[in-house]
Amino acid sequence: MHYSVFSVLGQALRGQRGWKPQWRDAAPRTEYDVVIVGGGGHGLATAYYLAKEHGLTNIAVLERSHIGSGNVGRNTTIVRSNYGLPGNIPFYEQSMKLWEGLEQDINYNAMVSQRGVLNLYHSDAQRDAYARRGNAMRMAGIDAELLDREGVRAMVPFIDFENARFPVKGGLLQRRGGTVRHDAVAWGYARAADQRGVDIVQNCAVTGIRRENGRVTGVETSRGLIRARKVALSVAGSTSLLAAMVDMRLPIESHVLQAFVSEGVKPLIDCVMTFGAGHFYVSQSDKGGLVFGGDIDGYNSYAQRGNLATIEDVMEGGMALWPGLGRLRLLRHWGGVMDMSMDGSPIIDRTGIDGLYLNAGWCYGGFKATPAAGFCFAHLIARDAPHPDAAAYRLDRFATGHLIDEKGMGAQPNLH
Amino acid sequence: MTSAWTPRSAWAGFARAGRHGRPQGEPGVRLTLRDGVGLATVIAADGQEDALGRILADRFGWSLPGSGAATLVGERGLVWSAPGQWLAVAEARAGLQGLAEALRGVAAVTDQSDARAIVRVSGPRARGLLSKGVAVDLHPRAFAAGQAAVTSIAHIGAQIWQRDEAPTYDLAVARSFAGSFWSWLSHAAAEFGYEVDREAEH
Amino acid sequence: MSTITLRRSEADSAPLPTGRHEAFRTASGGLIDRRRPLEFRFDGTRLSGFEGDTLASALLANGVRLVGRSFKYHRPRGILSAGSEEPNAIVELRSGARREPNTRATVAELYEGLEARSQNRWPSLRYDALAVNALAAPIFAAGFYYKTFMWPAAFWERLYEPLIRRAAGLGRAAEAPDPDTYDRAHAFCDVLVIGGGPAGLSAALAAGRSGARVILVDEDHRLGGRLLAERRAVGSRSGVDWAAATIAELESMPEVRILSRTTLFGVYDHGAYGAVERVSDHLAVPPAHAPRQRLWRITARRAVLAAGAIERPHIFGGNDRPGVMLAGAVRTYLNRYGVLPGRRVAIFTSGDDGWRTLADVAAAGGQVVAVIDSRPSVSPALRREAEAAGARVVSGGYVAGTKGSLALKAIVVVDADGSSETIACDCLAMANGWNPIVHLDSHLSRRPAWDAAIHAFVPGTLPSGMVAAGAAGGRLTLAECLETGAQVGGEAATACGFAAAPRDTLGTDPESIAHTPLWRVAKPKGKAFVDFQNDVAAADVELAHREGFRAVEHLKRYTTLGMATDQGKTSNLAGLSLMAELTGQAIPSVGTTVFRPPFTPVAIGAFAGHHRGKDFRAIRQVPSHAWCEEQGAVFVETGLWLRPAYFPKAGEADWLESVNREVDTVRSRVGICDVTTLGKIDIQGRDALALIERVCANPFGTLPVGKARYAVLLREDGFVLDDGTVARMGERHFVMTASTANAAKVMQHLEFCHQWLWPDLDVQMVSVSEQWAQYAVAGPRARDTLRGVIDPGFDIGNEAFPFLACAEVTVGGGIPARLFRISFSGELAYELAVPAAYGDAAWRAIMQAGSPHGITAYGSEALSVMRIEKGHAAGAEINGQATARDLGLGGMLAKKKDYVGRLMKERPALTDPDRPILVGFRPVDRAQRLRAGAHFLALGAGPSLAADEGFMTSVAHSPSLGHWIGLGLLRRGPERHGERVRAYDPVRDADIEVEICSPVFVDPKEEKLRV
Amino acid sequence: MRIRCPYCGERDNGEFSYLGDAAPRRPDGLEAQASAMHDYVYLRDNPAGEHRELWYHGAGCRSWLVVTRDTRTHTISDVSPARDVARSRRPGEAA
Repeated sequence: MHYSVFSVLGQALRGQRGWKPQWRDAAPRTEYDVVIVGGGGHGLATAYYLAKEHGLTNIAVLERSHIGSGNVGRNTTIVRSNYGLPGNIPFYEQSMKLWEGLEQDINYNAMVSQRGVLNLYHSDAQRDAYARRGNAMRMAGIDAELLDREGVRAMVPFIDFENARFPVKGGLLQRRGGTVRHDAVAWGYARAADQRGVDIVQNCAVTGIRRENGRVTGVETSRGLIRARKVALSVAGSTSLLAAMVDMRLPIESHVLQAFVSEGVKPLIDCVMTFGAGHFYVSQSDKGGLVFGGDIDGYNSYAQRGNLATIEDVMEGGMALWPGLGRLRLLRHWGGVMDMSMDGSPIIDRTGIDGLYLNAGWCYGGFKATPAAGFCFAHLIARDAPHPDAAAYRLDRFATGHLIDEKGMGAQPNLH
Repeated sequence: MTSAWTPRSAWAGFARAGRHGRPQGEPGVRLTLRDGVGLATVIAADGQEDALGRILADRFGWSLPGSGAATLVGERGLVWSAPGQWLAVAEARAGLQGLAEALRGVAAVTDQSDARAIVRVSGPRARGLLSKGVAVDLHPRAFAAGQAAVTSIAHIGAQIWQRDEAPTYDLAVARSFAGSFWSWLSHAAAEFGYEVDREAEH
Repeated sequence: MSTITLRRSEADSAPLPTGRHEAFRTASGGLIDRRRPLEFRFDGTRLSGFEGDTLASALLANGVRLVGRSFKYHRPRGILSAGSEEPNAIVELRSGARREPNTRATVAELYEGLEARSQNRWPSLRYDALAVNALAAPIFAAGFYYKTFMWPAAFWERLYEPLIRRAAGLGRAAEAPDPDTYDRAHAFCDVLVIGGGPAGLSAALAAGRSGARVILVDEDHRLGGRLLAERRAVGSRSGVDWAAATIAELESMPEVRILSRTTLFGVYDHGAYGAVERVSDHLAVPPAHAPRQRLWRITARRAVLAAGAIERPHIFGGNDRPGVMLAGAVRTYLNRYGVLPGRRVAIFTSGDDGWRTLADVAAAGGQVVAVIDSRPSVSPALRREAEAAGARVVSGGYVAGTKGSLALKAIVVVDADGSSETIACDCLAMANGWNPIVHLDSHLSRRPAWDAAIHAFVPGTLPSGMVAAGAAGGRLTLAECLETGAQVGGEAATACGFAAAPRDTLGTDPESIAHTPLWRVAKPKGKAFVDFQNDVAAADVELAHREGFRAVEHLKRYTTLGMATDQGKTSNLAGLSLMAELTGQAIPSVGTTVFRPPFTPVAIGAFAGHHRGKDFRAIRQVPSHAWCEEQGAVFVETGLWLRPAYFPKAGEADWLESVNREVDTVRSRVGICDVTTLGKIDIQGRDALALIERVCANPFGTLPVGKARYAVLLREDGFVLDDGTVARMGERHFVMTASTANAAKVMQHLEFCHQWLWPDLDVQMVSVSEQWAQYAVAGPRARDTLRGVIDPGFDIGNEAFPFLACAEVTVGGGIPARLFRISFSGELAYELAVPAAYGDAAWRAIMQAGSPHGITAYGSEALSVMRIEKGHAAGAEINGQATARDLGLGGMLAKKKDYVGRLMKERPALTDPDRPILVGFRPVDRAQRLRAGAHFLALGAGPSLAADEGFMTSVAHSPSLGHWIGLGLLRRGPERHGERVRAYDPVRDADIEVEICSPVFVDPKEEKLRV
Repeated sequence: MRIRCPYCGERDNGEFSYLGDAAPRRPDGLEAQASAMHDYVYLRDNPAGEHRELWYHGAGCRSWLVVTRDTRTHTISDVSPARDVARSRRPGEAA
């Protein structure tokens, strides 16, 4: 059923009784051309673009729980393409362009809101680092503006300009950045992929990966053996566990990142803002809650929850930046498990095993990458060659030294 | 030392003598500024801990405290800092003269007399005050006179040792942090009312 | 949606009571202090109450039922509950910078002068323009926005989203910085008891009597829980008296700490708990020196969950109308607050427990008009009780709908035969069973279990050390609460090594909790709400089911059920029960939502405590700080340090003029700079040199005693970690310096290398960064200056103390000091380290000694200018992405030893000759300014990533050369001296031509350094 | 999270900083191979379950510690001084 204001009005008159399931809850068949493991945003987007761009429809997306139950539904909804290194820039910009046309493409309102992403700086050195980044963005045709203190004040007059421990001196602004309603991305891609014939199989956990003669032949699941010519892993957070099924060790650790939402209030802030001197970033959801976060907890974890030390750290950052937040109440905090890679950048590549493809290592940047990750991963799976925009995300870059280390933190995942 | 140079208190510019915070009743907390204390880090060479203990006992009359302990007689003695490492304390820096020579080959001795800002905390609400910053259980069943901890208070590294059951504590933080530490201390103590013994020397 | 209808009902047009006129206050009774009347305002109207009231009880006493408007449809809402689960009665409390949106009236304690306003309405609560949304309700079904507002794309940000955002949100947050302060504190105990009701009090008493250290936490200002709300007997006393006696005994125990007004909001790993104490929220403003709230971090060996249970509403048409309340809340208002929530009360119950309301209403002087029990049969005893009170009994029936516009006027009752009638009433008490509070149990990812006996989730497997008691554990009767509380409290103490005292055996009056929940009524009349605050109706759950959103998390996210400020405390199970019915499953098969912390919303300020404003992070001051302040220095934040950046003098137009003067003075005469911020590490021991050899990439084996050497440290991945110097003070004694930014990181790295990589090395390391004040004295007259402070007898002449020499000296008449002849500026220079307490005196002495030589103090700006003039890499170049080779340091790396980073730096991409390498730049037009962050492009090349050849890392205006200079990383830079490239800086609208040159701009032959 | 430092006792995890898996062993010496160093620096088992990992008690006694912790539940079963662990391992053996 096509979604539009007319269908909504029509259904309103019929007591909403005519709506159909947004995607089929498919039972797994015994064989597919491509099996995508992971029904998160990336896996569903991959299925959609495999179908749409490459005409492959004999595809299953296997999800151990229900779709969208991982990081696509646990993040702080920020999208941006303000990266500084050539390995990242074209990829994230492609993602941003796909976001800009996504809703019309998949006929689903994911509330892509290009309200601007503002990164604050507090020293000359930080300003110059942002200038370096902004200039690289501009060279790639991406919008970037370096604001001075007054420019920042015009956007966010309520932050602390008078008594700050680390005074705000300006900011790097990407106006095209913003937020997207996270759950809707998973649901919208699921619906669009389903309409093109993709099987979305929920409650289907992969327990093994079958190989014959160095080639993948299928996956063992909680719902039986499923044969496949190609198997694509898109299970950020759990990548190492799947890789271990084929004895593969990866440059990845799983870490917990917490996220926070306040009670809903009337509009306070119109952009996404990042504090450059503390671990804090914030935006406001359309429903009114401030959505914010900070650093990862910093230890390996699969537990989807964090601890008080990080919570206090995030709130201190919030209060330091925006002292009016004091009486606003924290409503809920939760955690997601990240694939933290060794250089802070993702991997979209073939593996040493024919027919096994890897989309992993997204750190805390996976949500904004969803459309391009799906698009480029689909390209890799369909053509057995990397998409040019994701060509730098090779698995062997740690051996060759072609690292993509935006923060310069080296081989320590919890510092990226 | 016969220098004409005068040392500056680590608390100079921050601590003010007198009664502060809640004005009613007796002060809940008394703060005593401690300047000019002699401090040195003593780190045992590998395998020399026993020898170190013997020399300290024989020459200085000190016993080497175990993990989380402090052995002080009056204002002198040792505070455990880390495995194989202690902070030697004396009422004045001259009080540690001869320590390095006596321990040569057995332990590395490093003067730290200037590295810390020290304040003595006492009064009926001393524990309540410290519980606002110290994430270590200071209840008498868990932490008594003669115990010590290295921890952090208000994001500032701190070493704390309990002197008596009153209780009285000595608190040491890195010198450059003195101002911010005082900001926390005075904020946390205000609720109880506190008294500072004297003006810090400029 | 073009017509705005303002609807007004006749019955509601009576003026609101003003002044002291608490028409619904009972003549006596309740736990309020009738000797202490209080005045307050709601939406500007003056009202009155008593100490001990909540805002909600006081509003009800004054006959105010309409308290707020709902989120989406702006439906009138009243007071549902009497506790922290309240979804409807949420208001803005206080005003100005203290405005607190979304405050639950049911837990806000009344104080003199309290001001509250209703929210999410315009222009007023009674005439809310957006109430028209209710007319459009058929359109605003769950998830409708995912299906529309897509065309044209640009309209989302410009039109749709701003409209939606303005309509959404409930209260208005304060717009000014929070004027109150917050505290954080730590507490430790053997047994933590969460909840001060009958189970919690019993548990605390049992544990406390054993001598264990006990902390009892309760969110209410008065302990007792439901004992305060019910007319019950414990032993020979009333429940209230028993609670008071128990509290008195607990208060007499030295090892028991009672934290009332304190919400245990989160359970974290390893026995760590978060709680927030509302120290001053019951007052108009916090008293002087007291915080508004205090965040407690509690560490407990054992915890007893005795948080109680929350009553379930019924799902029927118009169940959100003001006047429809939970039956337990009705009893709370009657018994605890002496308030009649209505004069004509109807009871809608699915269990025996709801019948308690009957007697309580009658005792308080109200009239129960009807009891509708959804169970097919009602015991004769209950029926008799109803008849005696003059109430009708409808068994096997249900309430289908409600009437009234802004407050309840009547209910529509359907009897067992299906015929309906309207019964007039102004209050409906609903009793549909109780849900144990399993929120805290699930914070550590534990799932609750279904208890068929009470038709509710109860704690499943609890984390070790945690145990539930009373209603929180599914033991709903008072007798069970007392019994299990005492039992688990004693056991928890025993587990901590204390001998539990024998338990009191306490009888209670009989009670029955038999009930058969009615998950929803068969044929509701009107919208039947599941989640009140988020306006999620039963029809929305049906729609979610129809569209495939059947998993619990899908249901929640698609409909927003359970996502309002109450986090679904009264709605989660209702949603599950509907989905279970729709999918034909049992409730536990549908799943459980994972409850996240905090249990109730917590002020962000409480988490931050003292750490805001200037106290966000500690400030580290340099030893010369006082002098610098006296001189009017401009300071700059460098990590935690506050460093003097420059020292403006009268008549200087701007910072550049000051910095130029400072640089000129150093280069021509002498200057002093505080470099205490560098990390300084004493390294001693038999294997000190061996450790240094392994952590430094350049060789140190040949370093003699009395000499220092530049040191470069790599990370194991081959990139530069930091640089500094290593000075050999003795055969087995070295001092290593690290950069200001990396001091702590380098210390940690050395400890790692020593303790983990090479544990057999016999090394003693300690930071001496705080012990020594360290000053760079630089310039042609540096030696002359220092001779004025270094004690006679130390020869610091060029021969005795050449470049890179180091020694222990004394200064100022016998004060021990360390002297290093090292130079960051390229001038004849020394670094003098003196004990930090003498730092201020030493600085003043050097200024005095240098005065005849024209000394200047210089700050971090001049320091930076001079290091750029000399081409020294610093933080902008050592950025974690550069190799030693990139920085022109490749030649100094050791060939014949293993060291950290040796192998990984040889990876192909890191030895690619095409990598950007450090070179110098000057503007072709010398009048032009350079800027760091500009990228390099070949002349004539258009801007693109492919054409990018590197970037400018650092720039300075060189007074020595009279123009701007820069350092940068450029592809094959060293091969291209003399060539010109574009420095492209579009974010600052700059694009200039620069010439590539050596990074050493001043004194390339180092003639000044060694004189 | 609370970590029981063998020297200082139980402390909040905020006092510690984390490095990662304690299993990889640095290939020491001039004869070490680049591929072995690559594996040491970059590859991790990253198990869901028991994990031996390095923590640094930076705000306390500055000891490096080997903590055995379940990454699914955060339950800690052992904390040992890293230097003791390192000294007891044999050449070539993982920690």
